[in-house]
Amino acid sequence: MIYMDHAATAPVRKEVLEAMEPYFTKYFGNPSTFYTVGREAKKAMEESREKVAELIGANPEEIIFTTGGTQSDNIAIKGIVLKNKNKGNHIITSQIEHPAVIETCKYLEKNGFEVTYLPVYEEGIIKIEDLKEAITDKTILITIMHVNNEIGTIQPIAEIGKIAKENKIKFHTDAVQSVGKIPVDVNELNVDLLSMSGHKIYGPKGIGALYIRKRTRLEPILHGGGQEKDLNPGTENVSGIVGLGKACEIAKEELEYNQKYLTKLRDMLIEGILSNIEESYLNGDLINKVPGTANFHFVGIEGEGLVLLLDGKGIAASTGSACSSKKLEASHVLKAIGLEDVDSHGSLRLTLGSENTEEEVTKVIQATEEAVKRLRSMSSIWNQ
Amino acid sequence: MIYMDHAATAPVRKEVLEAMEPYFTKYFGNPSTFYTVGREAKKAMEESREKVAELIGANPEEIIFTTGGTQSDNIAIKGIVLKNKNKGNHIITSQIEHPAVIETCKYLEKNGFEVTYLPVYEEGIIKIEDLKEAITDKTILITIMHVNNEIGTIQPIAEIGKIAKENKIKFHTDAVQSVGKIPVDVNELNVDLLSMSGHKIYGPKGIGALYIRKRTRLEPILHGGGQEKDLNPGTENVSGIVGLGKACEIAKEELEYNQKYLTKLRDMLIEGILSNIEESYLNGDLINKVPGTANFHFVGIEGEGLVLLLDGKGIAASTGSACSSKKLEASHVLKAIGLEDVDSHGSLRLTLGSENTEEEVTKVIQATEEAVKRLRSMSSIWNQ
Amino acid sequence: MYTDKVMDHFQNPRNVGEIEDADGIGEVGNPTCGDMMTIYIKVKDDKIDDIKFKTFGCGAAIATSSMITELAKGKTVDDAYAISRNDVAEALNGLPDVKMHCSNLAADALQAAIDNYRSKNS
Ligand SMILES: Cc1ncc(COP(=O)(O)O)c(C=O)c1O
Ligand SMILES: Cc1ncc(COP(=O)(O)O)c(C=O)c1O
Ligand code: FES
Ligand code: FES
Repeated sequence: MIYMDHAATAPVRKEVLEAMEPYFTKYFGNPSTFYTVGREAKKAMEESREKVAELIGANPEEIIFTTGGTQSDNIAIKGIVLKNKNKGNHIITSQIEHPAVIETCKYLEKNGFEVTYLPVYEEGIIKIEDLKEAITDKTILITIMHVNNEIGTIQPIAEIGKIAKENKIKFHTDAVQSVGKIPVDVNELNVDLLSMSGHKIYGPKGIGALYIRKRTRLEPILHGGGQEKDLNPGTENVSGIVGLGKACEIAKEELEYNQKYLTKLRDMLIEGILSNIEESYLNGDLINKVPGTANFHFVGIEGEGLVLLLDGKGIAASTGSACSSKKLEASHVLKAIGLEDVDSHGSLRLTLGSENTEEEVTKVIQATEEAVKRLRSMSSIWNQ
Repeated sequence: MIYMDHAATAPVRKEVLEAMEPYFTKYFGNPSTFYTVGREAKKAMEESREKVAELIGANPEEIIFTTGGTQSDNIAIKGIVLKNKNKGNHIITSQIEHPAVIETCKYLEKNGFEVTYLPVYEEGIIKIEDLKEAITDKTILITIMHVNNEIGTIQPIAEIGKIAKENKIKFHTDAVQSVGKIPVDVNELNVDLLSMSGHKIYGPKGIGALYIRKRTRLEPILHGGGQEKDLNPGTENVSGIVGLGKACEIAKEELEYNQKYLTKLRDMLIEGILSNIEESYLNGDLINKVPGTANFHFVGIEGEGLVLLLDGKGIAASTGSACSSKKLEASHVLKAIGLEDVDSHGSLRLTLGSENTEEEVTKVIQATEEAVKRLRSMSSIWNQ
Repeated sequence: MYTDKVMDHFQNPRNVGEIEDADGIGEVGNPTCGDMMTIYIKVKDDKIDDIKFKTFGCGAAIATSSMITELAKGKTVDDAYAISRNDVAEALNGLPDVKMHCSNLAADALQAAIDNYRSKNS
């Protein structure tokens, strides 16, 4: 298999699984207990917290473990606005957030909050002017993702954070797609809250973290035994936490190398596809982009068929096509960058990981070319 | 190590870990994707759902996966009352629920709901009469745990369920401590919702399930990409789900044997402790009790010291003493069954698992006897 | 949770017991709160010549009792009286935040014993 859907999820690294294993069977204690096997679990958890903190330039006390990116987003956004609802009811976000943020905002809209969804234009990047204009004296939260999961564009987080700070507005960023892929430092980025997820960085699924800057208060949305500063109660997923820590440690070590390597592979991929396949286009900005992501559209074909043909050749890739989604709606991200529905239907997302090779890239270019040709040959809207 | 704190957590069974492993590295796909490696993950998830359903007599479509018992309780309780808030605002629960239920109820009390906490008397069991009296035309939810985590008493769930049904009130039970330990059948028990957790039944931590009877509607408390019927959004913890399924399968196979075996071990333990240690008492009803649990109190000593001394001899056990809790409050459960604070301070909970042996029980009785003697010899309130 | 020093004093407490003909006895705490400490002192030439304790309480309560008897032994009555809860906690290489009150208890018990001694000898 050639796996090129790393924005969806990544395999757990061998070293990560090895680090986790003792915590299933040997050091299996409940970290809330104070006998030896519980203390071992607790200790591992705290070491992991340090590793997570280190990757993003935070203090360990500013990290809580969560059950993934979605929970981090929910805890952060609802936590801030419910805590500050007496100060105002306005939230600013972007049109291309992940559903974990968008659906949370929509839910809050039904409950008395007002939300501004900033446009991102053809490049897939918000304009600072728009942000400044959107701020009112009722604004209590800005939540803008660092890197988009479909087109890979990078938002000007540090700049947004500066403006948020000047206006004394709390600032959250969904960094699920940036942590471990580009340098992320909570202080350079001026963020108060930052969400991350384990399975996007070769850690396990079902584990994530939320950075909460010191003295930032959140209203809990889940209630129970008080774990993770009362914000994520329940017996801690110790093996998952250990896995996340190990994944962060490795990500830090390999960050520089991977950035270069993945940029090279991606550029090769883009160059190969655009030059070999006629009427093929890149979606979103090329420059402000995370190294491993490339999103294309091919005129005259439909993405689901493309993904299935590639799968037949052992290639895992993704599409923003409505036909492949449960709700038969086209990608809101491709729509936001101005793609017509008919074009977003012909979209293909390829997201690279460090285990991909040049040889694989070559194969994928060739397979995509063939598949597009084949689909076009039976397409009613393709005429050459 | 002799581990006798199975109500806190249990080690992951070898077979469970083996079942999980391929889903970290080989079938690592995101179950929402539709290429091969994603479909494999999805398939494993659905097989696991069947196994969970089978253990509790449910249909697979009635099971959603959660991140543990705490999240199941939160999703169920808040989900029902928020969905039905136009019908009433009254909730009935018991005084001995787990914090995941009690803290959720307290939070709801702050938000316009009224909660009745039924007493449990010396036996640790609610009285059906009290329940009947508590019901009003505003009651929208009854949530009563199946088995208590501290003293192991079993509540008359089927009977409660019948009354709930007659009164058209939704009924949730926290069955985290009963599933896999005594027979649990959602239809015999007349429950609409039932919470369970993986790590209490030799599955992994950070995974659980919620049974939701067909046509029972819940308001989601977490928002995102729509996974698990919109109730637990986020990329699914596939390996955890597979582990939970395997744990349920094993629990079902071994249920009958373990019930007998653990009852025998527990009775040996109770007999040994009560007859060898003067001024020692059993907390909670002896008859309506889950097989593996025994909770004692010893006059004149404090439980934290006892747990530490036992730990020094390689024995893992637990206490309900205030001094061992973060908030320095004595166990609300021991209080509810009428223990004076000074007695609850001297409590010890031993909870057995299938890997415990008679030899271990003998050792624990002896070690407890010695530790109690030692602590009494330095106690200012013990005079013999 | 506990430092090695705390565990040592908990597992091998020094000066456990009672002094039959004590010059001062200090009793503090409340069994309802889970802690109850009694300190017995014997004074000779204005110095703590012998000291013993009995404690009902958590690991930290026992360890702080044990430690304060070590700190006090041989000190003048005034110096012993001046031992603070921080002195006890520090001598144990620290205590968890929630357990600081246990070291308070030990200092209070010793002071109560000295008060009792002084009231009998003034
Ligand atoms: C940008 C972004 N945010 C949030 C999430 C949700 O993370 P998780 O699947 O860990 O809940 C994802 C991935 O699914 C993502 O790409
Ligand atoms: C009765 C009961 N309910 C709920 C829970 C919470 O489960 P979890 O730790 O999986 O969140 C537990 C155990 O901690 C429990 O014993
Ligand atoms: S063409 Fe069939 S779902 Fe879109
Ligand atoms: S005696 Fe209760 S906490 Fe120390």
